[in-house]
Amino acid sequence: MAGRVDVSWLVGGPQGSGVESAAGIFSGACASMGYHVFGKREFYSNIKGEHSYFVVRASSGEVRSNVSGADIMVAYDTETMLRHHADVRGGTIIYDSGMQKAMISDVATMDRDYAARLGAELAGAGRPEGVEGAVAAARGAGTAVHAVSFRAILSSLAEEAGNPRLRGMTRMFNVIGASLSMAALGIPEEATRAAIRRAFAAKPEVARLNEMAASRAYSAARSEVGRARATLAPRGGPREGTMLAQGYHGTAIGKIAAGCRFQSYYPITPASDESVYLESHVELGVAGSRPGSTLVVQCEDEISAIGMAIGSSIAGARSSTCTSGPGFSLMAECLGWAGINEVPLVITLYQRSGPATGLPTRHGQDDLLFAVHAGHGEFPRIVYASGDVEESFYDTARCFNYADVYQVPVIHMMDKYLASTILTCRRFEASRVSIDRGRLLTRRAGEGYRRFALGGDGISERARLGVEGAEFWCTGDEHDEAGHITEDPVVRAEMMRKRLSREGLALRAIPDAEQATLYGSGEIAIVSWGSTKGPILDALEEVRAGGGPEMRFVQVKMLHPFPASYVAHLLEGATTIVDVESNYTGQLGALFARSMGREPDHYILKYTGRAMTSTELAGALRRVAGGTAGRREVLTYGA
Amino acid sequence: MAGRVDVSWLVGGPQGSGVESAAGIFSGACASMGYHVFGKREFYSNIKGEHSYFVVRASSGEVRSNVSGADIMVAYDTETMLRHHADVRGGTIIYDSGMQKAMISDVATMDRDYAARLGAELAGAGRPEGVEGAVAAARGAGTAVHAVSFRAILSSLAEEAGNPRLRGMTRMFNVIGASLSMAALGIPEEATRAAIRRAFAAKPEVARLNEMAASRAYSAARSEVGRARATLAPRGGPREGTMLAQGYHGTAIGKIAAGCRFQSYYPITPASDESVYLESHVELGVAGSRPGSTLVVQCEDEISAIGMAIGSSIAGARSSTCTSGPGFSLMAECLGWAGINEVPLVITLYQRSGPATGLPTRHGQDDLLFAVHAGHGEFPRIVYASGDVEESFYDTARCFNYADVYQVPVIHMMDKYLASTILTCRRFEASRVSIDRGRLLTRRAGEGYRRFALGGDGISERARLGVEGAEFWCTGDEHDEAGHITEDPVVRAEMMRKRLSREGLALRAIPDAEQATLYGSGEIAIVSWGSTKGPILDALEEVRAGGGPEMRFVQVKMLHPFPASYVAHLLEGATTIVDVESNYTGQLGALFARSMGREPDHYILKYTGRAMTSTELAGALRRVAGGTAGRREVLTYGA
Amino acid sequence: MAPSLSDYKTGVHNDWCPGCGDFGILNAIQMSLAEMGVARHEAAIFSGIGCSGKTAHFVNVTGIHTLHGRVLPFAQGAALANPNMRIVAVGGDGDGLGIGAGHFVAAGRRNVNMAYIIFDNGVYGLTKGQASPTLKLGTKTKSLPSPNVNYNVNPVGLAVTSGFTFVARAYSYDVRQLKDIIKAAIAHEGLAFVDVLSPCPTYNDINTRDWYAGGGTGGGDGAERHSRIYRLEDEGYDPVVHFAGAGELNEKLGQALSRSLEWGERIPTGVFYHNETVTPYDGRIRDQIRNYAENPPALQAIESGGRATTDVSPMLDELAA
Amino acid sequence: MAPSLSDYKTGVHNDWCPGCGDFGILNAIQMSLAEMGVARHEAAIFSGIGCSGKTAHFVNVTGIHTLHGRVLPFAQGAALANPNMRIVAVGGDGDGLGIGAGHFVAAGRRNVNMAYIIFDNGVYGLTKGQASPTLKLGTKTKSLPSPNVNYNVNPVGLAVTSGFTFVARAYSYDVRQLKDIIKAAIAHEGLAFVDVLSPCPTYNDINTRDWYAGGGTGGGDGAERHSRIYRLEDEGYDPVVHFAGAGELNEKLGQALSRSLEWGERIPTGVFYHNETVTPYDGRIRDQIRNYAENPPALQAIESGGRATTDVSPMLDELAA
Ligand SMILES: Cc1ncc(C[n+]2csc(CCOP(=O)(O)OP(=O)(O)O)c2C)c(N)n1
Ligand SMILES: Cc1ncc(C[n+]2csc(CCOP(=O)(O)OP(=O)(O)O)c2C)c(N)n1
Ligand code: SF4
Ligand code: SF4
Ligand SMILES: [Mg+2]
Ligand SMILES: [Mg+2]
Repeated sequence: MAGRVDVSWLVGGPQGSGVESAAGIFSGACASMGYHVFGKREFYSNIKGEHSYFVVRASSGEVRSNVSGADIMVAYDTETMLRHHADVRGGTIIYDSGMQKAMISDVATMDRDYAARLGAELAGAGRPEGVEGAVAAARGAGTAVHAVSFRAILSSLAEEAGNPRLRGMTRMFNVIGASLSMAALGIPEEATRAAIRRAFAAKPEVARLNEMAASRAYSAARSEVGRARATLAPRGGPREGTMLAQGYHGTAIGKIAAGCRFQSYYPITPASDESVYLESHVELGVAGSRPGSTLVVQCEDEISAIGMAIGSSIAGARSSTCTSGPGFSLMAECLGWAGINEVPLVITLYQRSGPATGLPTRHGQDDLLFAVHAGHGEFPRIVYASGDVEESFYDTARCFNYADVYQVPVIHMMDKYLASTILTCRRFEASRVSIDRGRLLTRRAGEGYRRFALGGDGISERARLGVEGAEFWCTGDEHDEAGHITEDPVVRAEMMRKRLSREGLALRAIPDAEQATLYGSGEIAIVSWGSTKGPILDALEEVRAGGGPEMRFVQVKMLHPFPASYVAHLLEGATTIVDVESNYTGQLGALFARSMGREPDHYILKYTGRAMTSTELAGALRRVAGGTAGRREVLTYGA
Repeated sequence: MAGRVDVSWLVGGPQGSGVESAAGIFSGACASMGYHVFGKREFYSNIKGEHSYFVVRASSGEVRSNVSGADIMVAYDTETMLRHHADVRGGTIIYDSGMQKAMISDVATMDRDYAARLGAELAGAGRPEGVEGAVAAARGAGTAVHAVSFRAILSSLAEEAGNPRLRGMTRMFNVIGASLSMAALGIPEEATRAAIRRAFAAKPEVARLNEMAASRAYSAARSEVGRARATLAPRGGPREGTMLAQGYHGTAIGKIAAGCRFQSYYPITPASDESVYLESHVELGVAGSRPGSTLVVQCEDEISAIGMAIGSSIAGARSSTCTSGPGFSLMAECLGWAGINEVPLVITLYQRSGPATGLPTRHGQDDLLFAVHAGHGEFPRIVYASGDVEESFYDTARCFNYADVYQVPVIHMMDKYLASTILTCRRFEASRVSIDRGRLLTRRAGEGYRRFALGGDGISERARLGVEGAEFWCTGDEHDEAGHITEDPVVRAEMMRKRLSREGLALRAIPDAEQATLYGSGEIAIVSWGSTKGPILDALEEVRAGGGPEMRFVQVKMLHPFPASYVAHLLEGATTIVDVESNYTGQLGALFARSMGREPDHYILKYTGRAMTSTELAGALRRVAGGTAGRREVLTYGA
Repeated sequence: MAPSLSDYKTGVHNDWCPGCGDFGILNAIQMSLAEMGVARHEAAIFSGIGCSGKTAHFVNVTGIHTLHGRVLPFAQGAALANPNMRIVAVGGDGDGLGIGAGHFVAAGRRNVNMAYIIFDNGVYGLTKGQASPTLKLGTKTKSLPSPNVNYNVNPVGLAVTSGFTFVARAYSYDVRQLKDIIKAAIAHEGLAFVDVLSPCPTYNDINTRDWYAGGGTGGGDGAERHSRIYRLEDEGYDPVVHFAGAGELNEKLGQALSRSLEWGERIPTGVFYHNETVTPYDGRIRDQIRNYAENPPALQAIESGGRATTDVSPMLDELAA
Repeated sequence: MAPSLSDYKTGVHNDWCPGCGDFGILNAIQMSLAEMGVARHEAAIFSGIGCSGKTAHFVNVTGIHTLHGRVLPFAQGAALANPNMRIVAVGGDGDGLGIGAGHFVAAGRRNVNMAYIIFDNGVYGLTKGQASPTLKLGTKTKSLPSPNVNYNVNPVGLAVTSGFTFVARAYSYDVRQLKDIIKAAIAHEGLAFVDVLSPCPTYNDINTRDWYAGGGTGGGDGAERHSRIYRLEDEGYDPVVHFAGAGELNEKLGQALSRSLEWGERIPTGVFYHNETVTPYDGRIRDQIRNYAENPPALQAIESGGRATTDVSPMLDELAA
């Protein structure tokens, strides 16, 4: 990674104060310059005031995760300064000089336990328990710390604009902060201003003011900050075919492309962003046909959401719902109904930290075993997980195909980490999306149509509502071929076989490459699923670059039915199996042990609600390689 | 088993026609004579008219299951005759001669597929597709078949009673049928009449009439039937300390004894019998205290049922809810709330065949993995299964102790087979019920009470509502020691450890004997859970009696956390592991494979909605012993 | 050839108890479809779980027998995905007003174009006679160990309060009126609700057919007893909201609520409330999706030769770096 | 020493948005408890999930912050297990009338002795401003991509129809009236409901404090605008049902429903309906359990020295072979 430019930028502030815009502007500017960008947002379950921050990594090479620590931080509120100063070891901090005298006790929003630990730490080092202590500590760690008066910049802006009311517009602090740091990083002013214009495209007046503020900040930076230690020199401009996407764009646009025409949902973090996106892109162009549309229905609860999606699927539309753990818990019963009635359905499950309400805006991968087992009784299903945003676009279309072809509910596992990232990736290629509706009957059937006909490969023809001569019945009770209730033990057994054999069928028919992916090689093998992919790939590079061994990584995408023999094939010759997951119990490990006849040797787990950084993961992997790792390696980085 | 008397008796008729009373009378008479009794009921999800039947086994030795086939059957409706004639190979059938001309096509209630198979079978043997064909087939199989005119008996009764209206009282057919068969079996008339008096204790007039009917039936039997091949000779009278219980009595009376004082429920088969029992035994005597009571609340749905039980548990009452699969599916979210808030709670889960509505009145053990994984996120729980009704009484009290001591929700697995059995068992000994409420705080706490205090063994003091100085907070969000919301990553990790460490603690502290039970010895080892216990124990005896090998049986009672090392200990030296379960996928097998590093070698499974008989199970075990068994042996006996 | 009544009957054995009121409702539904000439493939019955839930198997149009309490979400999903179908939802009083009450309230707010019929017998039939939400406080039917401790829900009142735009009550033994009401409900543009009083002779020994017919009313021996049931229309009751606007609306809602509270000696049937001044959900959607009716979700083309045909480039362009 | 207002405040940081109407409700709850002199350990606040759900952490009595939509089951369970506690349930309009509407209807039927307060802001606050069930049809707040397609639920109407026996509406910026109503609700024997109009300045830019204060009413520039809110009591409105029996009941229910429909120019607050002629649930239970109040489930002795003390021999004797 020599010669590689790689800068981690951190911005924090109270929720609702524009942290996101700041990150958007920074990311936009970097992307437009041709850098790879990867950022993630941390925030409280709160609307205004609690601490929120964004760490964005910009690099000349591919980036797929965050690292521990930051190269440059901009803090326009006290809490950010207090919480994150230690993240910037040896880098650059720019903070608003207005907070200089603030103490920990002035920050009402900080978790009490957190505040207590921080206070003890500063006090222990003999430093004041406030911003001054933080500044001293940072300097002690070799960080360049610059106090800049954000208010002075605002005042000069107010003067320039001839509008004294601007003096009080502290919500421009975010743009000022971003611009200060961007100036320090050597990002051309015009790149920053262009990014601002894009961010506020809908409000030209706001854009103009913010551009002016940026300009003033650039001047201030020149005189008061100078050049940061890390820099982002101009590059050749945006890379061809690159998008700057948010995490939920993958599944949202994936649904549109896959022909999902009905989405029912009940609001829940971090799932509703997807539905809100669909709601604002309702009317659709369709090649060779009249305009299409996605009907998005906000329901009274998640039971209704899945119930409506099932009703719509029976009517013939590709249908979906999108939720998070609490909502998914409520869907368990209806899921079984879809199972016994062989209804295609895609449930996009954006996981967050549970149980119960848990940490509603924090990351977790703790719903895997629940997704595999949700709902009483036994019925076929597919559980499928995407590793990153780009994958999630193509996977969404696959999930709909699996649902239609195997006539089963498909649970598409996503998570909060994926949802709240912003990143550059290749433009999705809709032309690569194929659609297979399986045995969907839209025209008059022959005589004696039977929805649940036995025989063949266990997949019967599925009529949609409204097809003449193809009336049918469904029931959550055990049923005969026509769909009428039966309690006959022989038919029962046949129907159980018909339904559950579909899992084996899917396992055999779905291409191996869609079930699991192998990266790298080596005797130490990581098995993992979902959004740990980015941190793992980056950590593997880091280990190798640091002189550590080459390792292999098996990303399991189809979690249920579990592709045991293909995974075994990919693991041939591996001596050490390391399970990596963002949960407490090692849920993939349990599936692995059940199917593979052996447990993983090590578990690298994290359950603080924060996603893994490649740095801490690389550390744990080095311990595994060095033989010093325990059976459970627990990661904890991040505020 | 030489010298052992062992008679299987079958009665069938339309739902609502008194099949249950007939079985109650037969069982009562047998029990009062000193026989061991074990019977189970099969019925449709229907109120009136569909086919229902009862098979009761009476024996001089202990009986814990049904066998395939029956020694004597009494049929007062056509469907019973048609469906069950082949069950009585070489025994005795008594049927109402009024149905002689009836054809399969006259029976509207029969599942179409069943009727088709039966018709084909009779036709294939060149027999009429109706009762006459069935009679011929039975005779062909060596069965003694007696047609008796039930109507004639009714007429003579009407005459005797001087009440011509009695001629039309066909609902006395059940008592007539039962009495005919009991006479044929050599049961003294007085034993039958005493059983009738008990059955109709609340309605003396009805009892009197039925006694008269029994008497006429006894006369008719003497002249028209004679002695059946099998007989139940008089014995010494009821065995000391024996009860004739129904399946749900174990958990219902267990709850009363355990001090459960709040039960919320929503009606569902086969769970509601328990609640209805509690509702009719509301006021309770309590030694050394004023009268107690169980408050039973019928809720608007199962979400409310579990929510109320949680609220009541927080208030300080031992609280419970009782449900079946569909209801349990709806409880998943609240279960997680109880988990994160360390609320003691017992959920009695009477399983039936799923998925969805499934076979609502039929047996299944298909909710195990769901019980273990229900609810998003990760939280501690105990899943515990009883093997028979007697166990279920003591286990219920254990479950409440586990809940209180470990401050976790406990799911007590029962099933439809257990629920709808009638059996003799030892009188429950309330004196053996110990109560441990764990760290429940009912008096003023010291200063600074913190409900979720960290440290120690991970179990903190739990105040009930209303304790001065011990106000507390609960939240489904991650929380600090006081119970207030926190998003601090360090506290989060500590709380996860606090909660989940409780599973390991329970595993270590609960006596091995409560976690699993070993029966017998041998290289072939059966592992199973729940209500298969009876069939397994009986099958093991049968295999041995037939000259087959001695086998061992490990009954796993605590399913989660899984007692891997104790089970491994009990399995030492076993060369072949056989998993026995009433489901399709072998769910215990999955838990076993995950925890034990190996899969069972064979699965004996049944998923027709009918419980295993010891006969068919013994057959499969013989195949295992003989090396001819497949990996999956699927059982199918029973209509 | 116009379909006849028998075309709407399946051969599935009906296992309701003899004398069950539900038979009348089933007949009325079949007659309604036949008289309206609804093509079999253009209708679907959705049902909940309970004795009443089996209805979906007895009517010979597509039948979707859903889960306990969930009939409305399933049915609305289908109705929204293909508004050209005639959707009739049916279910028990426990199903719709106990476990399903939340969906009931929400459905009223949505006003999707379909009809919903509740088989109101005051008990949970299929689970052996527990009190249903419509059973009156203090009533002790033979299957209850002690008198009902819950106040009853008022189905008609709840429906009007929740925004249903056609609200009626009928009696399962007055099949003619019932059928007329069901036809009007199906024809109604928006969400129609019909509460059908339906005796359960097996478990509800209080509100029996005889009781509705006047049992317990009238004088002593020989005195003529009068039916408890009367028809709103016979008293000149006008359920229709003629003008959009608060004044008449309030009055019509008020009279519906007030009439719905009558019980005991005089029980009104008929249409309580009928409001076509409220745009149904599909009309509201048309503001967002102009061709919703012509090209609804269930019928849209989404692929050609196995390749996706939806144009996502506008969305991707928005995101170009 | 009588507790003071500050005793009812926890030190937990309140992270509601500046200007959120919920602050007024929180204050009123704390003031009510203080003025009524409710001992801290004898009260418990149960809350749902939403901005409003955090209330349980701000009041210094036991606080149980439950799940989204489930506050009523949890609270009723506690109230039933220990009827000596003062139970106050609180939550959002989405919580109580969207996902929780089924429990709302059922709770009315039960009439358990407790109070329930809904923080009615027309939006789903904590999930970023989607339409809540009380938002009016066609309203487009700034956080909605298109106008609301659902009719609004009528909380007061729903409560009276569902059997709540005390039903009121208040406004979070009229803390004095609000407090008096909350006190009356807590004191009420049976289930009391208070719908509190509570502006959400962050997401609901339609029903703002200014709007309630009359914004948009009155004449043009300079003309005096009048508050939209008026008090029922100021118009001599009598919410009380004085006699058990249908006549007055009907009238009082009808007037409550009719007033609850007023909206826009004139929005009534105060007690809409107050009926103490209905026995609360605990009274109904006493027919089955004579000493229920003295020895409720949560306080019963069940063991002595670790051994069970309940006498099950009567049940076992029933089963003796
Ligand atoms: C989630 C769930 N809970 C409980 C049941 C059991 N159950 C089946 S039918 C029924 C009630 C039926 O009553 P109602 O809805 O009034 O219908 P009816 O039988 O009276 O027509 C119940 C509770 C179920 N199927 N699913
Ligand atoms: C089962 C479930 N679904 C969704 C959510 C997400 N959620 C949290 S708060 C909320 C709505 C809050 O709105 P409201 O009840 O009106 O309360 P407010 O925030 O406006 O006070 C939702 C949908 C959840 N926590 N649980
Ligand atoms: S139980 Fe009642 S509702 Fe059900 S079929 Fe029988 S009579 Fe009808
Ligand atoms: S989002 Fe609205 S309801 Fe929530 S705290 Fe902010 S202002 Fe209050
Ligand atoms: Mg009913
Ligand atoms: Mg709200």
